Amino acid sequence: MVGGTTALAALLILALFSVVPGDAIDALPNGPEVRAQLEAQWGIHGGEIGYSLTVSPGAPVGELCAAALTTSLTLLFPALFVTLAAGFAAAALLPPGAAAWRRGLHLLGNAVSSAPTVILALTTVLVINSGTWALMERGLIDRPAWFALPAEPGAIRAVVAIVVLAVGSARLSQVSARARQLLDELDRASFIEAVRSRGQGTLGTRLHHLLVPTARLASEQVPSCFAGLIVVERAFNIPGAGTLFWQACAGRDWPVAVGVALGAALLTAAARMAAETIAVVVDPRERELAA
Amino acid sequence: MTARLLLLAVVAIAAIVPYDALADVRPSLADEGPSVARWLGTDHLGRDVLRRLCAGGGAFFGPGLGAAALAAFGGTLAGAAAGWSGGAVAGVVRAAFRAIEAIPSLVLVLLCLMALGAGPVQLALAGGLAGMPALASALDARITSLKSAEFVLAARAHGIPPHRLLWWHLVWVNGRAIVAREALAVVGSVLVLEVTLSYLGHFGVAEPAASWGNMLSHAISTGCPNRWSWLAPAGAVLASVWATSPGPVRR
Amino acid sequence: MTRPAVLALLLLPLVAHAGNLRYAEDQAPALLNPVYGSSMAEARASELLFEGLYTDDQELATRPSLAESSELMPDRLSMIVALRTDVTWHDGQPFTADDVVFTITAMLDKGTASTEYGRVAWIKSAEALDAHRVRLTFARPELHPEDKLFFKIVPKHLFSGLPLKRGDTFRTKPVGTGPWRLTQFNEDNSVSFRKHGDHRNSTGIDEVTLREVADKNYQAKLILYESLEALVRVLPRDIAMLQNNRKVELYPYQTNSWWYVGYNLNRPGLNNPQVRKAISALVDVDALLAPVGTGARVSGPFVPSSPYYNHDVRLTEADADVADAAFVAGGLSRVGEAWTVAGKPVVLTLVAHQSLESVQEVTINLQSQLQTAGIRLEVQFLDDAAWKERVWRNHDFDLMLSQWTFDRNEDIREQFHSQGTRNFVGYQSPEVDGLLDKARDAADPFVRKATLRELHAKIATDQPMLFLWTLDSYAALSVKVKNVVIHPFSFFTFAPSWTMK
Amino acid sequence: MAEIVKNPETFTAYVQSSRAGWIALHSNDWRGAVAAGGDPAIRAEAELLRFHRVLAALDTEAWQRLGATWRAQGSLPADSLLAWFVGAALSDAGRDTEAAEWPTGAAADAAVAERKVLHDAIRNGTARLTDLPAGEPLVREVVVGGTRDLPDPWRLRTHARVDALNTVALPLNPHLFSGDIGLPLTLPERATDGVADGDACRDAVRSVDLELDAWRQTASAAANDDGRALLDDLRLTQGARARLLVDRAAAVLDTGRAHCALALGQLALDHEAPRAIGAINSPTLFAVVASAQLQVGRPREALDALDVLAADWPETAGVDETLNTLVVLQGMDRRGESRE
Repeated sequence: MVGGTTALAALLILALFSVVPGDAIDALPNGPEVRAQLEAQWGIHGGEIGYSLTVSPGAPVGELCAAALTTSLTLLFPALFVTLAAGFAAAALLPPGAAAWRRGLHLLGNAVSSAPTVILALTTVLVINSGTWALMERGLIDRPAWFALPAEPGAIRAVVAIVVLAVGSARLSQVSARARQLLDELDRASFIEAVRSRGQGTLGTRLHHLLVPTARLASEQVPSCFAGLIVVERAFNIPGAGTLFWQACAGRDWPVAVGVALGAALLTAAARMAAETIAVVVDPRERELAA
Repeated sequence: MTARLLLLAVVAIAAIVPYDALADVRPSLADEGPSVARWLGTDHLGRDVLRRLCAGGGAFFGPGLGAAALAAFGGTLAGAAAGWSGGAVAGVVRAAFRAIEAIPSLVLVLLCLMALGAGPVQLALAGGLAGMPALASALDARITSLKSAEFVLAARAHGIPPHRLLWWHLVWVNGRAIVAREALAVVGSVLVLEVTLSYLGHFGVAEPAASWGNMLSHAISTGCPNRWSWLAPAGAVLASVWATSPGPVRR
Repeated sequence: MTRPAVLALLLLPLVAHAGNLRYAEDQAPALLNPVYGSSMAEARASELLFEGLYTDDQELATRPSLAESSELMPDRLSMIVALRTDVTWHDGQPFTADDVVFTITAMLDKGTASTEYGRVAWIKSAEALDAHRVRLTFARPELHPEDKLFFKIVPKHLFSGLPLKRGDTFRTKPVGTGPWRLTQFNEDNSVSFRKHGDHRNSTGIDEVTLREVADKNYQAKLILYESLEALVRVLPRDIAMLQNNRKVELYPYQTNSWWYVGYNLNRPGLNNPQVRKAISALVDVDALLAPVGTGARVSGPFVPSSPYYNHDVRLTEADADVADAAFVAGGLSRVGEAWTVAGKPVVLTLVAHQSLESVQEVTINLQSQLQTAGIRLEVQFLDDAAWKERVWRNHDFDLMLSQWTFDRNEDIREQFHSQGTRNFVGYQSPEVDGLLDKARDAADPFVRKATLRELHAKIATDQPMLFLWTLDSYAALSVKVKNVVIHPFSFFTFAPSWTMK
Repeated sequence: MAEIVKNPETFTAYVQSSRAGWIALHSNDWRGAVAAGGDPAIRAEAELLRFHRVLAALDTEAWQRLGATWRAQGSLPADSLLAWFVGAALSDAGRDTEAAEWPTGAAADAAVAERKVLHDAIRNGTARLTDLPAGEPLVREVVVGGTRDLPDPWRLRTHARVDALNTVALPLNPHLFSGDIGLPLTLPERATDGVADGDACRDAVRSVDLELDAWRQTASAAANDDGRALLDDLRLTQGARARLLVDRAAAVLDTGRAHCALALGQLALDHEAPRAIGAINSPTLFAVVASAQLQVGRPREALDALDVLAADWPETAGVDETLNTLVVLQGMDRRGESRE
């Protein structure tokens, strides 16, 4: 199942690139020289996917993508975690008969989350910078080390980037809506009544039953999170797979672009496989289906 | 729901108003606040923010409709085929769409634009391709769940030919609400794409043409003191995203 | 290139603020090989990394740098330069006469196609007499040759041989003898330099970081937020914000730079002076300047305060009748709203470097003005590589928008001489060549001044370019940086004597 | 100035005496103020005197450096009157020791001699300043390949002498505002290294700025609305600060502390309109900056400052030509660099 998805994705991307006329290498000023150099040094010939053309000429694509993906994962996984945690928290915050202020808060959360990641990132940076600057001007706080996002690398910049990535482009509102559905189904579920009638705490069972749908929910969020990554890394000046992919597209360096796209497809497929294995391990019925 | 459609209708009508981007450049009136002649003031090149806002709607609405049509057409065909026939055909179609969904939409769009070049038609194609899987699987789920419903079995018993049953009863009567909602979501996704591409540069709508995305990046890069030069496009984007978001129950 | 990813997230990299001067550029130099330098960002970075035989002292008089002393032969056709013996390259190799000979022969070699060829064209040959003495022979008698030996010296042992190539790996791992050495090109488009341990004069600042911030507006905020210590060029509209801030010092410095729209004289139609005058008469330059900032109009290839500026030459005025008459004289005919030639409406393509300051405001404004006058203008923004190829090498454009920055000698020979290496517009005028040679060979400053003013008038009449303006330029430095003396052209020449609290 | 801000009526009454004059004086249009007469005229005369004195000193220094540099390069033409002009400028400015190195005696050229007689007549009041022909050059020498135009070496000093005649004993401080603030701008002792001296002066001004900010807060708090409007619209504090800095810069310049004078000038400059004479940027500011730049070894930057004066003050054309000849002379053998 994993192999199928990735292979198909690869086929689709490569088919796309048979459309590209000529070779991006010729767009380079010293294109012919770089091509000759590449062919001499690494014995590749035009059309090979292996080496970057314009982003860092001659560097092997695999290495570039691996390094970039590792940085991006340090943003992606925490962002996924934050999305899920905030999603379920928002859902729990809003039982069916919730008070008006809770519903208002939930509405506000949805509105903020529905903003495209671009606008959310830019506004967050603007608000944090000018707010801190105002405090500094009034002498209330002295100059924090992380100050002036996104110029200063550091943990605060990463945390803010993660939150923006987790919330932007309606990711949070989708997750909280799905979480609300799951919680409602759970409440109506018969076995919960059975457990409650036996006087035991229902939390353990609830968590047990939430595990599989949550894993599936997480795997569905991976593609949209990766798309948000491109914007967030650009807005927060973090050199990861998103920035690499963007530089490749801007410089028409299609080997690197394809490399990162395949990496993303692989990541999604791996997330789906993980969700499936959790389902098989946890849920006996799934086990018969899978066998 | 009507409020959302009303808002989109306003955007569509505003986009039709003719706007000559180059004739609107008046540097002598740069950075002016709202005035009687120009309700939202001017940007750093003296262009009327309100007129560009109206014209800017068209930059995403045109490709958005194109993408929605493409996604609806392709999605309905595939969804119906998968839902109705099941078995091998469904397997292949579903696998193909899961493959497309495996690639993040922005990555897929950027790859398409890199291969085919930037422009409204290419944006419509890429947006449509990226939006197709969601629509198809929504329709597919709907049809498979209804396939075994009594009224379908009864209709079959009455000898209604299968293709009429599929296209009229299942797809049109029961499926059109889903297709409409998903198509609307595709228009919204193309809007977000346009704003994102304009911020990233290169593949967005190139100046001097008007689009909410390049209005935003122009206001930010020139630091235009007229607040409306960035507040107006940002507000319009948020309102339109709200208008096209299909509401919480997605699948 | 393995990277401890998780660690990078948690580790709070405490950037040592005490000795780290962080300055911003619109675009990080893609290439740090002085033989191919072409942008101001590269000139400034080269000033940190490399050294020439001679350099400027704080009163802008010539003083020895890599050279120890020199002896001009009586016939003034050759000289012997004695080099310093205590200089090492950043990688520890000793600096010898071979490096000087290698640099000069490499730049003279036609295969190298160096953008700096003009600076060594006057040297006929160079030979190493011993490890630390070089003999230079000249094409013509020279009075003060040391005034022309400012070009940077590159290490011979890091190149595979002649001719040099733009793609040599040296471009990303440059090694020089300068007060700072390059530590690394960072991932987020910034470049870090560190003090070169055994450089002869100590530097007050340990580290220098070049940070690429494309958005000029954000640069001003960064120095306000003390995320930067130096800003090379402050936009006029940000001056008000920085002027009354007590943590930033504004240093006005004149960069003798002027903006222009270049016509490609090899293209049909544009080779006709009438057509060029017509287009120039369509453009309202003051309206074009308004969104960019404050500056002064120029009517020729010099800035108004220059000794060579001819104040009698009138600025081009936007005048529709003059334009119409000139177009008709140039063989164009008006059909409805558009000007046409041989039945087809006139469409011109304008190319501009994408990181040129306020490039979008100027090009859109220009498009609008020409469209209302009936000429369609298409604009293409080129990245660094495409710009070098299409403009520097192939002259593939109808119109181009750019700016030239000159040092205090304002030597426009390379731009307007028929064999000039930077004559992109393809301007061929024997009379101008004559005036350029006369000015260069003049023995009397009054004669040179008068000749170049005459040249200004001649070029203004030929209109190979529409001369636009010169902008007021300011550097902004944090008050933490003391003992600041800014070199008007290469900015960092006296940076070793700067200190940081 | 503090009490003016408190009750602006006294200020308006005071200004009514010669309204046009005050407006001209405020925007540093001294010739307009002199024409308007009354108290502003007296102040404007004082400003004109100092302005022409600074320019005269700059002119002499430019001639001296031009002659010295040319002679050092060994290509000073023997047949030219230039050497005599350098001597004339130096002796006229009273720098006799340096004038001795240059040829003196009767002017070899009739036009020059006649111009010298005219200058002496103007200076002792028998002739009028308007009799002096405005245009330059004084002498045009034919040279291989062109002509050599030598400007009038006495013009600016004559202007200064005439201003001195017109200046009456001043009833109160020439600058209404700077003196009253009573700001303690005490400049530090001269540091050995020029640049360090400039930095020290810069820090001194920065400390005064902090005090000025505080003073401005209290003043505008105490003032009523039109007092505050007065403070902000007319930018009284910035104007007073600029005048104070220019005073000190001119004084320090005479004692040879060029770096300090340059720092004070750059700090006084209103960077929002750096190339325009207005309420804050006075002509003397540009003259002082030009003179300081020349002494710091930057004649090219001195030209930038002088270029601002060219439009309104035609008498600076002569010193501008001398200076740009010096710039050209220094770059005779150099080959310039150019970048995009």
